[in-house]
Amino acid sequence: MSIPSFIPHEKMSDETFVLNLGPQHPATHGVLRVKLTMDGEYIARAEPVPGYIHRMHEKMGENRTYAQFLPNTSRIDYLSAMHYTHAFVGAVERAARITVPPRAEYVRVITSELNRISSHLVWFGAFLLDLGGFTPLLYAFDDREKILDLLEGITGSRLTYCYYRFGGLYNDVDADFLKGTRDFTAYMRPRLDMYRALVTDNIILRKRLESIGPISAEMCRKYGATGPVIRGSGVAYDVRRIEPYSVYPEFQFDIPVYPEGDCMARYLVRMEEIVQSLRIIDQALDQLPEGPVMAEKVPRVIKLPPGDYCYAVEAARGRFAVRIVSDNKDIPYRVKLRAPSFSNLSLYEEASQGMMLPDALALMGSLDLVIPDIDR
Amino acid sequence: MSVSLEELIARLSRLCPPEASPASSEGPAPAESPAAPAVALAPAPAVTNGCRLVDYAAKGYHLDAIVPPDKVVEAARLLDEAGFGLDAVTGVDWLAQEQMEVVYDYFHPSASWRVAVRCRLPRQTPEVATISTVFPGANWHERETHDFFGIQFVGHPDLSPFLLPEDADYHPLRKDFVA
Amino acid sequence: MKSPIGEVIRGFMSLVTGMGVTIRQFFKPNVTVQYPHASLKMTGRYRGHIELVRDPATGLSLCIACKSCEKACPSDCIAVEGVKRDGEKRKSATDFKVDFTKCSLCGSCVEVCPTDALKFSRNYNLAGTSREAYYLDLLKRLQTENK
Amino acid sequence: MNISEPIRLLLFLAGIMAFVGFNAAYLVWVERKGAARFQRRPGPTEVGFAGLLQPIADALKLLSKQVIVPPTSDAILFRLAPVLVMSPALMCLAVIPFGETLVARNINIGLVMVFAFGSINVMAIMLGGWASRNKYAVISAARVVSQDVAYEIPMLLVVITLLMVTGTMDLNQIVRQQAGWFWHWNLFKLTANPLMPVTFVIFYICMLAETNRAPFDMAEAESELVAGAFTEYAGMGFGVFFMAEYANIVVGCSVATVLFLGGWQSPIGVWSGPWWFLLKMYFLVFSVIWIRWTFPRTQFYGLLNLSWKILIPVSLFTLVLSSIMLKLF
Repeated sequence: MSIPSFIPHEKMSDETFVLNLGPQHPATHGVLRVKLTMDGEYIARAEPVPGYIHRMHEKMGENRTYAQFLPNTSRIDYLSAMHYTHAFVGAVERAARITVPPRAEYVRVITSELNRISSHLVWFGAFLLDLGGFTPLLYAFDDREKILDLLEGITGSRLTYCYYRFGGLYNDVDADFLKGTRDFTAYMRPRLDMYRALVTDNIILRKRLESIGPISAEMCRKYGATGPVIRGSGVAYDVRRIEPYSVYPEFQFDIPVYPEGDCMARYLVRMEEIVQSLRIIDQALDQLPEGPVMAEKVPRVIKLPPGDYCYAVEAARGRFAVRIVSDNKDIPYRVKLRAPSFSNLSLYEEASQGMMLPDALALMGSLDLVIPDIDR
Repeated sequence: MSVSLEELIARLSRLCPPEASPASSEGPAPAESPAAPAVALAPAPAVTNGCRLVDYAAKGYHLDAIVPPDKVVEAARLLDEAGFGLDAVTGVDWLAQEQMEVVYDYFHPSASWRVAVRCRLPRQTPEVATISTVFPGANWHERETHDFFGIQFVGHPDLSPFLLPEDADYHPLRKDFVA
Repeated sequence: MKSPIGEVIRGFMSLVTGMGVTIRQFFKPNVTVQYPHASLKMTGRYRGHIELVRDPATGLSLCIACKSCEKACPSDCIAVEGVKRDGEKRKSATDFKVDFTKCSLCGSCVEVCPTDALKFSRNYNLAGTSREAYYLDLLKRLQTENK
Repeated sequence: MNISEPIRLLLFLAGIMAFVGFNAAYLVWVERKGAARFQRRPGPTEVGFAGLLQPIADALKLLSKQVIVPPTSDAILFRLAPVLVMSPALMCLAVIPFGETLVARNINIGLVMVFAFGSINVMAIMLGGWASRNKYAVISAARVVSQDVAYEIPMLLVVITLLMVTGTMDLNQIVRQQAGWFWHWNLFKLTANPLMPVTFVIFYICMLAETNRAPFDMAEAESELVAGAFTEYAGMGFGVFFMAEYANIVVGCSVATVLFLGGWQSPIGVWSGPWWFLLKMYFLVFSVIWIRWTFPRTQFYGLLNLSWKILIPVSLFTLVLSSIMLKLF
């Protein structure tokens, strides 16, 4: 007879108490509040209460021109700023029918994938921190720092890059960046082996993550959870494949899928995605064409034809979609930002029921939440 | 995909019988008219119910179904059976036309199909049935939409302010909202 | 393979492997830089707050007070005033103020500038005790730089 | 020596207090420096040479802070807990033989005394958590008690195994038995019990669990319970808990050194003395730090299952094996 890791709802006692996890709590990575109804250390109900850093980006979008809204997009999910800018820029390009020169598209892919790796590295460190392991965070930040240095070298910024422009890029990449990126992909692969020895194969971590927090593919679909969450549930849903954008069809890469649906599956998906991103970067560097990085005919003031336009990208946390409704003015009529963390967190209440507190926090960590992304 | 696309279009079309003019200019390819002069106060195309294929490369989704408000749940159930997942629920405030639009975005986890289901509500009494009975994930999206637009989702378990402060009684994404 | 004793031994070995990884790192050099004592080289494209470019010929600003930057700024933090002086073809700036408290360092102003009169400064270690310290008067900064 | 016994005892007690205080303060420094090295940072460098004055600066800061007693808490127990948490470490060290004659009070049941007092610090943490009347602290208090109960059993079973080998509870006697080269240590007495290294590993794991060190730091578990039982403590109240953690590590490592690693005996047969004791003990302390900065935290039920399903059966097995060996040879 061992102590159960899980108590079904029917077997809970009536003597519950309410525990406020957050808005300031080390495990919520920001200002997310989760109202927990607990039976001892088992969770009877977990009710996330977001909105503590709601900034109303969507209203800001209705008050400024397309170009002026561009910096906002990097600030929604600050860990994968490139992808968010890509989605907004893509939506405007789609509506205005701007063709982006190939070199710009390749550079977009390289920088997006670098950003994905850096985002996954932050998640890796922060997730281990949730599980009580400190040192991997520092190793991951060491690696991430190399990416940030590379991206700072071309964009001028370390986090909120705002590098893409309607029709191309802010500026061209230089030789230092290309060489640095090559060095980085060569450097990163042995580091992943080290992470495997230190973390992935570790018996404590495996015991903590395996068969903990199962999320079924059906649940992902009903809640709209995407990204590594749905891929950890056995569904090969990746926007880069299913709704190809930019020049992703040009590259060979696998979509890591693990059918178990537990925290370990989501962990392994992300670690494998780092490898695949490195693969894409290598291919893109090999194939990088010469040429301009800005489309020639981009109007100074962008006015989109009336109608609504969607553009979705695979951000580090899942599907990020922008829906622009235009009324033929130079400012959007409506900007809808579909944030992956929002949908990913929405299944938390159902998924965490009956779990123990540490496991529920492991589940929350495995969803890879960025709170500004939920609150927008 | 458990249902073929033609089947899906046929079923969705049954939910939204085209009203007055089925062969309106908006019908076949609404995206092909970027040069439409925007002189009218109401910039959006005139709304006619119906389910139509749109050009993905131009719009970013494949199927656009405009349904009457009472058919929203039915459409959700239909897409659920076809294996779609809920992407997002949001609103658009058409102030000039005195209407509120609710947009339901769906994605398919294994096929490259994006469906937008939308319905128009009168702006004075924006009420529509909740689809959180079909997609539990709609719960949060509808709460957010209620926050921002004041659209009432009938049957929704909890429409208290979500992203806005808990005592908020305003709806900031309405076009007549002044901070 | 799945015998419980084997599992315990394998688990124990995975712990020993992990400790081997960290002890190897223990004897490697530091990767951090002790900031106040040493600092990293700034990258060429670093986006600090904006600064007026000095015209090497005249020592004055290149700004023609066209207000493009003012219009492009998403945060509404630039205020430019200019006059057309006698004998000059173009306007020149008499007042160029940046409210750095609102600036989000997006760089739109530098991009739209038709005369390339704006540049990013390398100033990253900003600290101040009052809000007013960040209402920057760029023309005045240019003059002090000239001296 | 010609010093009378009471004065000698007082001197030793003062020495032990100084030793504990010094260790508690400087092990924090060692931990921070060690953690920094594992993470390839320099660690504290600013206060004094290589940050050596950092613990003093920290202590001054903590002392200058207000000791906040939450209004809803049980004020007496709340204040009592930090006092209680420190005392067992001092009591235990009184019987630990640092050298052949360097022991405050050599009693013939020293081992019993160590384990009797060793569990009190857990009670203190429980009291602190309970008296705080904070939900996180109460969860932590409940965790501490069940963790302690679970790990006390395999630890004592292992010690009984060892007692069968030594035949005495006199700690100095146990050390004397391990004289000579290092294969005379109890750790390597394979003729008495071939599973002796396993018993040491079990003892070590239990010691980690009893001192609430990572990967068994269920009581503090900062990413789950904020700071667990210490959540409501401010200023030196927290500081004492913090120091007690290190004092208890010193005690645990000392006991392990005495029982398994030959105490003050030299591993090469000559030059025995207290320096060997300190060397071995600090190596164990370092390994504790090393483990903390390598592994993630275990699950709470995983921790209990480890004890009840692996450690207790294995230690029972070693106990039986030991008694069979004793009977046969």
